[in-house]
Amino acid sequence: MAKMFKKILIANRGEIAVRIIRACRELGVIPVVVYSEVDRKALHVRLAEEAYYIGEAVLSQSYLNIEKIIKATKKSKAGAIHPGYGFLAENPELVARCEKEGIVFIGPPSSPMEIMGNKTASRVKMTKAGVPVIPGTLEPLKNEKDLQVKAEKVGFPLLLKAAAGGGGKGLRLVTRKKDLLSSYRIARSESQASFGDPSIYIEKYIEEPHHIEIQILADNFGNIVYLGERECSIQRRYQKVLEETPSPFIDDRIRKEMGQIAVQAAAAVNYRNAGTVEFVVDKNKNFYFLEMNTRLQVEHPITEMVTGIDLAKSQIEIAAGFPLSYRQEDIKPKGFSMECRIYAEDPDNDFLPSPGKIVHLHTPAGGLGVRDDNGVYEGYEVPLEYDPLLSKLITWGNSRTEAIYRMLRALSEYQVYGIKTTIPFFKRILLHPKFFEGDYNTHFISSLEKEEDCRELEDRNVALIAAGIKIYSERKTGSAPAPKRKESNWKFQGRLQNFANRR
Amino acid sequence: MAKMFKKILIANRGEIAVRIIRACRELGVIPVVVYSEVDRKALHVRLAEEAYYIGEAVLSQSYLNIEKIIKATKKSKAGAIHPGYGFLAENPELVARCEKEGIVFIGPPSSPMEIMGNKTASRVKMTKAGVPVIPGTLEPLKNEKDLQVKAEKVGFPLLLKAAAGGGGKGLRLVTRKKDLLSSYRIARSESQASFGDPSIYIEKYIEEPHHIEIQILADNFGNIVYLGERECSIQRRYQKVLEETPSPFIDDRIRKEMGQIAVQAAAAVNYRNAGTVEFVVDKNKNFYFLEMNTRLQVEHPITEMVTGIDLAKSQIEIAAGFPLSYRQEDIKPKGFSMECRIYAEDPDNDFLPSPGKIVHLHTPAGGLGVRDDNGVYEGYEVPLEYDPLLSKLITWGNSRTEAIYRMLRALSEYQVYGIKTTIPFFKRILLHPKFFEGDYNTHFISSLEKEEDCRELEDRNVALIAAGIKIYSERKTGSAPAPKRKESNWKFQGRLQNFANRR
Amino acid sequence: MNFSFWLNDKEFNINLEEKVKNDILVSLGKKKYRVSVEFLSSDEIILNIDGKIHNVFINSNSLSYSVYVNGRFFKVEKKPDSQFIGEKGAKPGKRDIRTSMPGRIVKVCVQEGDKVKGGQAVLVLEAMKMQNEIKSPQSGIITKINPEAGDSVEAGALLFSIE
Amino acid sequence: MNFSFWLNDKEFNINLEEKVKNDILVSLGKKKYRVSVEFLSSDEIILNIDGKIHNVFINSNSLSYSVYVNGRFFKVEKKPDSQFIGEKGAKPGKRDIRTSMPGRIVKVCVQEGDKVKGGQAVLVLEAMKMQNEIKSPQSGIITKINPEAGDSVEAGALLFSIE
Repeated sequence: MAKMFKKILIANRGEIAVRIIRACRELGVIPVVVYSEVDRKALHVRLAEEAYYIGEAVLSQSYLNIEKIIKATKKSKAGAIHPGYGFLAENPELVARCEKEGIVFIGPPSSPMEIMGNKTASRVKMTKAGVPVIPGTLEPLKNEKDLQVKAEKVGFPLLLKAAAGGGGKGLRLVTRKKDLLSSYRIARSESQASFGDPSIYIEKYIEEPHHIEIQILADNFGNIVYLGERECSIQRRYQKVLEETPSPFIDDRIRKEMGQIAVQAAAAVNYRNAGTVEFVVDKNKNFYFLEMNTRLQVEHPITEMVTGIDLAKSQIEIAAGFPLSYRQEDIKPKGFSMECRIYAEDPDNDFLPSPGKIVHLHTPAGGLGVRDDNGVYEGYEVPLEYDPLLSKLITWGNSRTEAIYRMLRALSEYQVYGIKTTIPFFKRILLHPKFFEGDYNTHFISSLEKEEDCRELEDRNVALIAAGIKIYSERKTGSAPAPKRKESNWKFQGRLQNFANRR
Repeated sequence: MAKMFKKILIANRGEIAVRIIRACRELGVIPVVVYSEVDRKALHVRLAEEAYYIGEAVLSQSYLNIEKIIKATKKSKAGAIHPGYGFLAENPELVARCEKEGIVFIGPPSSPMEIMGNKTASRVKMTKAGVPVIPGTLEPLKNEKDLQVKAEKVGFPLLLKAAAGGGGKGLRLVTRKKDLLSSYRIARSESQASFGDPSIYIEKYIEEPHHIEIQILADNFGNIVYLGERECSIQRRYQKVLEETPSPFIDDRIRKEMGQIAVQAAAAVNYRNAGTVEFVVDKNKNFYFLEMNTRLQVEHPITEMVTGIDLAKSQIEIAAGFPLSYRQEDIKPKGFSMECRIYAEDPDNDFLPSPGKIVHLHTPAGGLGVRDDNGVYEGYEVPLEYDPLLSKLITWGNSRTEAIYRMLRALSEYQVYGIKTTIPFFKRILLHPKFFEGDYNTHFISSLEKEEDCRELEDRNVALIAAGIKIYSERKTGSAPAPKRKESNWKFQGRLQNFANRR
Repeated sequence: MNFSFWLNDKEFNINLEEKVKNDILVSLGKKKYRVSVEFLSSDEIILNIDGKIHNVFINSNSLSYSVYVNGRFFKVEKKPDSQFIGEKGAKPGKRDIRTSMPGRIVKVCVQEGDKVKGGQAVLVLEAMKMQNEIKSPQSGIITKINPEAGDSVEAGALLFSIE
Repeated sequence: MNFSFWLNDKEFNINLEEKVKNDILVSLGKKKYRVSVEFLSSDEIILNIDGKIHNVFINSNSLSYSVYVNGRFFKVEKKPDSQFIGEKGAKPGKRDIRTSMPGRIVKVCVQEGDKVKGGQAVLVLEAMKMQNEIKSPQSGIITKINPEAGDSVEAGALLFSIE
């Protein structure tokens, strides 16, 4: 019989650990966290009910160490582990360990996780289940003749990809038949040089692609629902930067089709708990299965904002054995939502990481439709060792325009002083005419030019006036320079700036 | 033709000024604020685009000074004034001044404001418009015979009220006919002694009353809509403490009836902009007009949370001459919302005000369905001179239970150190079985006993351990006591505590 | 190290023994706690007591510690009698009531020489736009009332004395 | 009072004249501003410049001010040449490139003695789980490369010199 857990151990850190702590508290569950040496003062520790130290900052010694996580779970007598995203979230070994120890893993069983974690296996499985995958060859090309035959079948433009590859090595875009053979030979030799394996396969090249994903929830009683899509085409170096729902690109018919296919994909692997089916959508709105993320996504809040369904709580309820309390027809998304990922990076200097102390923090989560899922606080020192995601700023609006203006308002209020953040970068995206009209694909950010900002001159004068005021007040009061503790950080920042200016 | 303002002057302070700043920014309007001497460092000043100093803390010298407000408006070239709530929000003189100066007042015209500001005039007007008012006599009783006749007509129990009165003086509850005459005589002599006027009138006594109000919006084109009700029966000394929507007390039929009557009331006085019609509802769900608040209410956010309509923005749009963009049938409230008013008061000591410096602040506005409309920041010194409202904490849930648990989570996370707040008080309300079941009326808080808190002993031990750690670390490092600046505040707090303990 | 504290007139003995840096064994009465300590500033501490997290704000003056734990306030005294700050040479039973808040005296409810009961209102003080009754902490005779109605008073000002 | 500052190699002269307390007339170049000042702490200032509000965070060291204005960062120099912290006795045209962040050297792309162009990658440094190319600020010859691939470097450590 379904019974809510008494305690849950959260095997993560940062904003997602904070998110899960909140879900636990709203369910009357005691949230237990673990922390590494550099996370002794982290927000997830401060907000938890119980916290266990698990070792050095090095991931293998703490957040990626399955034995230490299991040990802390047992010590705290937690009945379940929530892995968040990243770290051990998609590690079937942890799931297997949990199954062995009688601990509930809040996520799918190990079998669907394994299938979806394997690119080839999932492609084969999805093809069998009637889920469209990107056309191409599943096996490496046998020879140059095989190449000609298969390429003809897939059609141009196409991609030649290294079977062992990654990172663009051994990758060639072929737009015309007459370039096929020469490109194949170059790809092979590159692949051989980079990976010691010349195997190449073909994939259809998707023009003006969109990354659109479908959120699903599956309980233990065979009920699977989809909760609408998320448009994730605003990416930088294959990292999502800003997500929105609904997608301005697709219509209700495609939306429903994608939702149903996503449910089909989940059913084919006996999926359970929350998951996301990622699709690439071409300019003609044909969509192809890309992969399934077998966990909560960073961008889950925008789905929560339009559906009113708390995904983190749903995950816990499903894992505790409760059936879904709503059916597909009960899920009626309302309004528009978007999320900006605020990173400790300097957008004016090639997104150079910017760790350090947050000397002043003002967050804007007041007024209607603004939500700030952050993992930091004023005085917190953002560590060098982990992902630089500081916060996810989320807005909701009755219209897409309202959501955008609300985001601009919230961003203008958001102040993180002491380190650099990506906040100014989002203003450039949101005010771009193409974005504003919802007319963009995954190429958007790379084509984004740095625009002139008319406020920069005004702010520069303010900075000069402030410097004048500062030195004036010091002369007048004869006060010493600011305290050591802070200065060291500022010196650090000064150096960072020096450094950045030179590049 | 409707045209959005370029600038709006906000004639208020605290959280409501911040709320309106945000509405302005989302509409692309420049927010201009005014501030008094003690508000030089206030949050509304920090978040504004422009700010004008208007004088000493004394209200007549600043926030209540119409001439200074008008002068600042002209100096800043703002096209409109938003009065917030309180201060000049319901002052027809300011409205008249604005009309004369060609400044748009964001609120109703002076005529409906004047009618609704007069208790007798509004009762008469509403009666004529077919709006039910509390049965009783509109005129003072002529003599003891008149008393007998009118009392018979109204029925028992009834209230005898001083016509000139207020504050409970000259007020008598009469439950039986045989007490009528003696009560009348006492009421007369009390009224004479207190107000120099013995006039008494009769009002029906409402048993187990609920305070339920209806939000309306009226544009300049004759469109008036209602946006559901707010249950405001959780009151302390006639001050609202916690509000929720929908009311757990009324049903859809009454809800619709009250909404339509509220629209009728607004139409009867040619109302425009946002307004709230307050009703008292008896135990049999009969409802009577109490008064109309001709401004934005403190508790407006809960209506925003369920309707998705931004009331502060709607006010500005209406004032700028835009028609309502939705009709009655488009307004479909979804889910449940409640608001806790967090005051700088000590709930354990008779709600003694607790001004002073906020040395640490953690607000909980992350996760789904939590909103924190506050007017403070870490390091801010809450002034003695103004209303002690620090923040309005608002939650939304798919069910009332979810909204309650979410509120409990948010409250448990909300940390305001340095001053006392009403945060612990809300935990007592929310966890009370009567509140949890939605079975309460305006007598709820006065009947609320202070319950034992099982965590108090544990926290006491933590306090003792902390004191031990503190002295230990001071001895070990030989460090001096904390800096003067902070200590002075803590000394202040220590005295306050001393004082409070004695009472 | 051993220390004694008073809280609500009750004495508590506490012993601290540092095992490794910031990891301290604490004995409080008969109970033992394993405490891990993180100072965020001189006032702000994260205490991990047997795995359980407490965010503590603590500040001291010469007489006591003001401690906020999980949103609750405690005053931990360094000496048993510091709770009552009597005037110098105060007779036992005599108390001077001071205001903790600046404000304005709206009303004086009794006169010097009047007999009052514990809990009876003596003055009404207005602060933050609210009127607060200042009550007598004990039964006795009001020997002195300092301010008059309409006076503004500073924090710490003597309001009245009772004996 | 008169002061001179440098920002992006440009000199600015500023004059301040206090009218009443915290109300200052500022001349910057040919423009005059009326500035009202509220210090929230030694670093944090609310500036009201001709009615317009700016939340400023400012901190100084011996060479410069680090200023955040409306979320934007500026480095205001006290001296014209402080932008380049050359080694003592450094020849003109010689620059030492130091790291602002601690991290790990993933790769060294060039060798000592190599000719590089401005903007060309010299090293790859990993910090916050991201790899960052450290580029040469100017064209020239790499006279020294300090760390090797795999080395951990502290903030401020010399990475390479170019001439």
